[in-house]
Amino acid sequence: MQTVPHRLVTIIAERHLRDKLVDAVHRLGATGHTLTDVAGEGSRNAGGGRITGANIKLETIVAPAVAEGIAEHVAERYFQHHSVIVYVQ
Amino acid sequence: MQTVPHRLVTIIAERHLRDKLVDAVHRLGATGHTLTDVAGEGSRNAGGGRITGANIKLETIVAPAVAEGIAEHVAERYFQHHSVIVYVQ
Amino acid sequence: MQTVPHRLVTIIAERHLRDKLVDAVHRLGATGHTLTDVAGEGSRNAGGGRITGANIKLETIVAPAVAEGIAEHVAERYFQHHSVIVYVQ
Amino acid sequence: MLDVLLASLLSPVVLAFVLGALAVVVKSDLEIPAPLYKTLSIYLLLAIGLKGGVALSTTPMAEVAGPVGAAFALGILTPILAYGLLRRLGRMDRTNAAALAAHYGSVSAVTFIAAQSVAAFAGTPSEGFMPALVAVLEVPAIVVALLIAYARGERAGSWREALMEVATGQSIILLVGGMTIGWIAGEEGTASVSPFFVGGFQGALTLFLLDMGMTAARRLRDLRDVGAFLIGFGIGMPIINGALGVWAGQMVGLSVGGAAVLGAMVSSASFIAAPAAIRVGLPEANPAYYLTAALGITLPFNLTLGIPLYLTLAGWLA
Amino acid sequence: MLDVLLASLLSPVVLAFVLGALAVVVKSDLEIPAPLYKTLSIYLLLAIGLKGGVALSTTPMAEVAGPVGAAFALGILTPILAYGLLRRLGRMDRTNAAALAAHYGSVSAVTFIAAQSVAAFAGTPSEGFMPALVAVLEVPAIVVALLIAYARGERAGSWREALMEVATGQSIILLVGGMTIGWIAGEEGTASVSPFFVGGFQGALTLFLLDMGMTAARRLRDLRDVGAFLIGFGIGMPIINGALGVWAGQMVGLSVGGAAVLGAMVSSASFIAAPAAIRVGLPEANPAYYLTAALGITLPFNLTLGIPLYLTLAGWLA
Amino acid sequence: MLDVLLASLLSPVVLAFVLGALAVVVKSDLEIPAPLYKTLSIYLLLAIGLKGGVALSTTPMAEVAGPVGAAFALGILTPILAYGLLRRLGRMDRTNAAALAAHYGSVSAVTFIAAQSVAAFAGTPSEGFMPALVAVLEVPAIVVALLIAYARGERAGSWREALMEVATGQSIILLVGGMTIGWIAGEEGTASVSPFFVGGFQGALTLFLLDMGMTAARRLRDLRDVGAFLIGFGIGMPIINGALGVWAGQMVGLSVGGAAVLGAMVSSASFIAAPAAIRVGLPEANPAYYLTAALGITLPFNLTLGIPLYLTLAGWLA
Ligand SMILES: Nc1ncnc2c1ncn2[C@@H]1O[C@H](COP(=O)(O)O)[C@@H](O)[C@H]1O
Ligand SMILES: Nc1ncnc2c1ncn2[C@@H]1O[C@H](COP(=O)(O)O)[C@@H](O)[C@H]1O
Ligand SMILES: Nc1ncnc2c1ncn2[C@@H]1O[C@H](COP(=O)(O)O)[C@@H](O)[C@H]1O
Ligand code: NA
Ligand code: NA
Ligand code: NA
Repeated sequence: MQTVPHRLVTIIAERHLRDKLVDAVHRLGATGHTLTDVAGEGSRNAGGGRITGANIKLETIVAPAVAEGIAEHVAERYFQHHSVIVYVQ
Repeated sequence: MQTVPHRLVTIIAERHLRDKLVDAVHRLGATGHTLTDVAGEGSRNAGGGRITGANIKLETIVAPAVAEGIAEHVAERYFQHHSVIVYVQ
Repeated sequence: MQTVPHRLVTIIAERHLRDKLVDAVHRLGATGHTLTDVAGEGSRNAGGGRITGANIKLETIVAPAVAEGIAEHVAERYFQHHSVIVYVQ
Repeated sequence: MLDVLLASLLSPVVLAFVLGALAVVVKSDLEIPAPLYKTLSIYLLLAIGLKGGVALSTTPMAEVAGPVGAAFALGILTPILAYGLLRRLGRMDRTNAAALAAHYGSVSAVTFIAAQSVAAFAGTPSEGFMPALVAVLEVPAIVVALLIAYARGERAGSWREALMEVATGQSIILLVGGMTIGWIAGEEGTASVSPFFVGGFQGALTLFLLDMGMTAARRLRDLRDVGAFLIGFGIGMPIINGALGVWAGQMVGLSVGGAAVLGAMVSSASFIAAPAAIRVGLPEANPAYYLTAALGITLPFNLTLGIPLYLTLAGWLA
Repeated sequence: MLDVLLASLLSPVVLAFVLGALAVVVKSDLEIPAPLYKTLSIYLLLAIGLKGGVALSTTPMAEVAGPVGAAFALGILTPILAYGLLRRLGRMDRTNAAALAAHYGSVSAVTFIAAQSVAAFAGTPSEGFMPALVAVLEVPAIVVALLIAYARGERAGSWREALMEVATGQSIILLVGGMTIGWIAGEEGTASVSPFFVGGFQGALTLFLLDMGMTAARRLRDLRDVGAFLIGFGIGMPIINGALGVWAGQMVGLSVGGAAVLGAMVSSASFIAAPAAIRVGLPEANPAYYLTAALGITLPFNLTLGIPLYLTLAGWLA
Repeated sequence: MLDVLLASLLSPVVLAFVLGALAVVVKSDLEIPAPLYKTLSIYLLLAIGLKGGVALSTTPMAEVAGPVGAAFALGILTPILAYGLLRRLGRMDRTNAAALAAHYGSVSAVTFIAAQSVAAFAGTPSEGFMPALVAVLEVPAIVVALLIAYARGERAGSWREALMEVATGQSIILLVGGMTIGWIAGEEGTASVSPFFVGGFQGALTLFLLDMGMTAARRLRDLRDVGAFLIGFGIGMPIINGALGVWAGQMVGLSVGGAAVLGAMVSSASFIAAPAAIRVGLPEANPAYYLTAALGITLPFNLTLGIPLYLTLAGWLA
């Protein structure tokens, strides 16, 4: 896992996007992922807090190219209307 | 979010500091934050575990200058007497 | 905490390894750690999900040398048969 | 009126709601763990489903047909009415008007349960099969609202997904599932589980309303974001819908309690099924509007003044 | 047969299991929070422990000795039997064969509880001290399976740790602990807690089985990974073990209900104690095999067809 | 003495506490999910509040005035006493002495509940309005201790915030809130929720004490950090305060059970309200001292030997 260079991609999103995002990252080349229940506030705050199930944090360690792809996909598909952020480390 | 350079500031603290810290990071320029329930041990262990509500992890993605400010504020205000750590990535 | 260079070591593992891993990182030089309950999928998926208690994320901020030691220990001791990943930032 | 109002306001469930709101106002560190909130909503939905199913198993279909028809009709009518008001009077854009219409056309299970227990508390219990009406009332309004929205140009969300979301949402699964179990197992089959699902019900509801009070009070803080009109809508719409519901209930021969509870159901704004569906079907709609209106305005109004009002109305019409 | 089958299939607990499975099949957003799952398993284990302990406190040891002996013997025999079948017929490698043997030799508390309540539901309640047999049946099989595995070459895991894991696992602690408390406090001493632990039991079980249904259905998706033989094993092994259990139950003088419940216990595959021990003792074994077989195949089979089958068998042999 | 001791030690709640401690000692993987712990504490506080409120609604104020006065006086006296002992005999620094004084002057709801149920279990039930005394006893000691600390030089924390923390803390909100609800709704108003809050109470308490046993045992590991004096203090202080409480209880005309329960309350060390307030008001105090003493020493002592002792004392004085 440590040998080749890898990137950690972190996505924080409304809970109801969870399964879609998990499918997407695997489709885009991830071999695994880790999910954490989180709460948060942002510029949109589309999430209704616990009523709509707070947020989830999706982390996946992938090759740089894959990271690119995931970040782009999330940005295109979700930034406009959904409470989502993504960052690559 | 990805365009300008940003820093990820992570604060781990006793639960009862949560609201104060959230207010502080927003006052110091954060536009959002993410909270996670965590447990932990450190040099002080001021937390009484579940009795006093374990710890919280507060993550915020901010401009480098803001990150500086937050780290300093936390260090000054809380390091001496509270169970808190902060790191910037 | 910010003064000397430090590394953030993150270990994600099956829950039943938690205490062993916590002991190990402290034995190898960590002065503290933070635990988070997570769920996930990987190449092995040895975890039986909630039945066997999902996964835990163990984070510890340590000196570079210590980080090395922890990563090696985990790789040697657990990679072959357990659901574990480790990465250093 | 007054005695009903008191009977309602002084019932433990409503007092718990007030206590929760107070806890937020005084910035208490009281926190209802999220898993407890989820557990209580699963329990309450399953419990009313079971009760409803047992009742259905002993009720002649003829008796249920009328109320079911009325609920269905109201589920079609009220979202159209709401949409019209929001567009004409509120000058609200189509997307947000449709989103709000979905919420106010659908039903809030909590309000239903509270109404049911207040009605019983006030000595006019409602029919046992009422939970069936919740299931009937929940879906149509959301479909209608989405139809209205999608009939008007491009949409960011997915229409099909949104319907799946409602149809397979936890409230439908637990309500309909619970009803089926109760209907199959019947009175004696469910006897062994009734200490848990019947005996514990009012107490669990008290805890749940404590949490709802906290959520509502937090939402109240967003009031400034939603504007005066939406505040008026959040109080006026339930009164109109509630009156419609009570009247319809009388028409189809429900008891005083039954008509009042139907009124409360119709007046209530969904904040579980509808938001879930709207996030998927109309993600461009602003949740600050529908969540604040449904949780911050209409829910508190119904729990405190609305339910007694519908009970009184039902009494007069009877 | 049929009436027992119906009595079982139409009991709320089994229907809840089916509902949970359906929720997964239709991709519902229904989710049982993990802490609720943990809470229910703690509650159920402690509750059956308490009940068993109270029963033991009023049962002459002589009456219990036979069943305990039978359970112990079956705990030694069945893992050997399972290992043989898996090696000979299934051509499975030693490690995974031993791992599966541990699971099928040990017991699933849920299956026991469901069998107990179905037996009562069918009018043939089982002996009060049955929970003691769960504790007796849980450990030996795991020890035997580990012995078999460790007798054959190097192992990645730790044998001692694995035994500690079983001995101090939450199911043993809560079962034996609960029994001790029940035994010490006795009938009247536990009277004050029985509304909670006895009254609420069947309802809590219903919620728990709703969750188990979801887990089982999710596991079913992995069926392709495990192959046809394991599927057959997951159904055939419980039938064999169940028959053994019923027969042994009769031999040692258990009632019809008691023999059937013992059959269900022996037939069941552990998915709490055994997996925990095997992850420690045989980490190289593939969990996809034992978890899918135990949760995805044997648990659903037992809850739907198995338990009625053992009840019928017990009826015939009686 | 002995029979009371047995009655206490053999009650399910105390046995559950011991079981929890044992689970930690044998390193069991048993874990009480944190949300369950929170849920149980919310439930228990609200439940005793409700019970107390209902009792108050039917008790002449005159009868309550004496005990309330006594509790208040003891809430002022005991922290001063504790501070003195810690400074003089223990040579402890001001900050930590004040922090401990706050904890030992305030009250532990769990100890109160356990004492109440042991007293009932021993055939000498306490007065129904006792929960009111918990609320009265909780706050003053913390205020007094903070006064002492702030009277002596600069402080890192905030005095006002600390008071807000106590006044709006979850224990006060739920206790006082529950009492108000119970007092308003009265006997019949709360009848519908009593299966949940009264029927389930002892069982929920059993689960809670299982968890407290685990927490206490984990704390015990820190004993070496706190030194011999604090261990002595953790046992001696409750005995002194307990005796004071029993004696005062007798003076103001409480029943044997009531005086014993008041003794247990006064003897107990707070580990919810006080730590929360002290973290805010005296962050420089070392939690290892007050948490270990309150949870690791005084709680186990009171639950096992203390409560029977106070019951016996009350018996003698009567
Ligand atoms: N600047 C930020 N730092 C950390 N987390 C953030 C930030 N902005 C947004 N988030 C997280 O992303 C979620 C969605 O953000 P938004 O779409 O801006 O509402 C929020 O609920 C937070 O959990
Ligand atoms: N070296 C570390 N690595 C990771 N987390 C830490 C570390 N030190 C402290 N923490 C976290 O920060 C909290 C407060 O630390 P402390 O103030 O040292 O007690 C602990 O409870 C841990 O959750
Ligand atoms: N590529 C990855 N990115 C993020 N988390 C991962 C990844 N691979 C594995 N994990 C996490 O590590 C755990 C064990 O992985 P594995 O040993 O591959 O089953 C999984 O359950 C995930 O939580
Ligand atoms: Na409505
Ligand atoms: Na078995
Ligand atoms: Na005290």
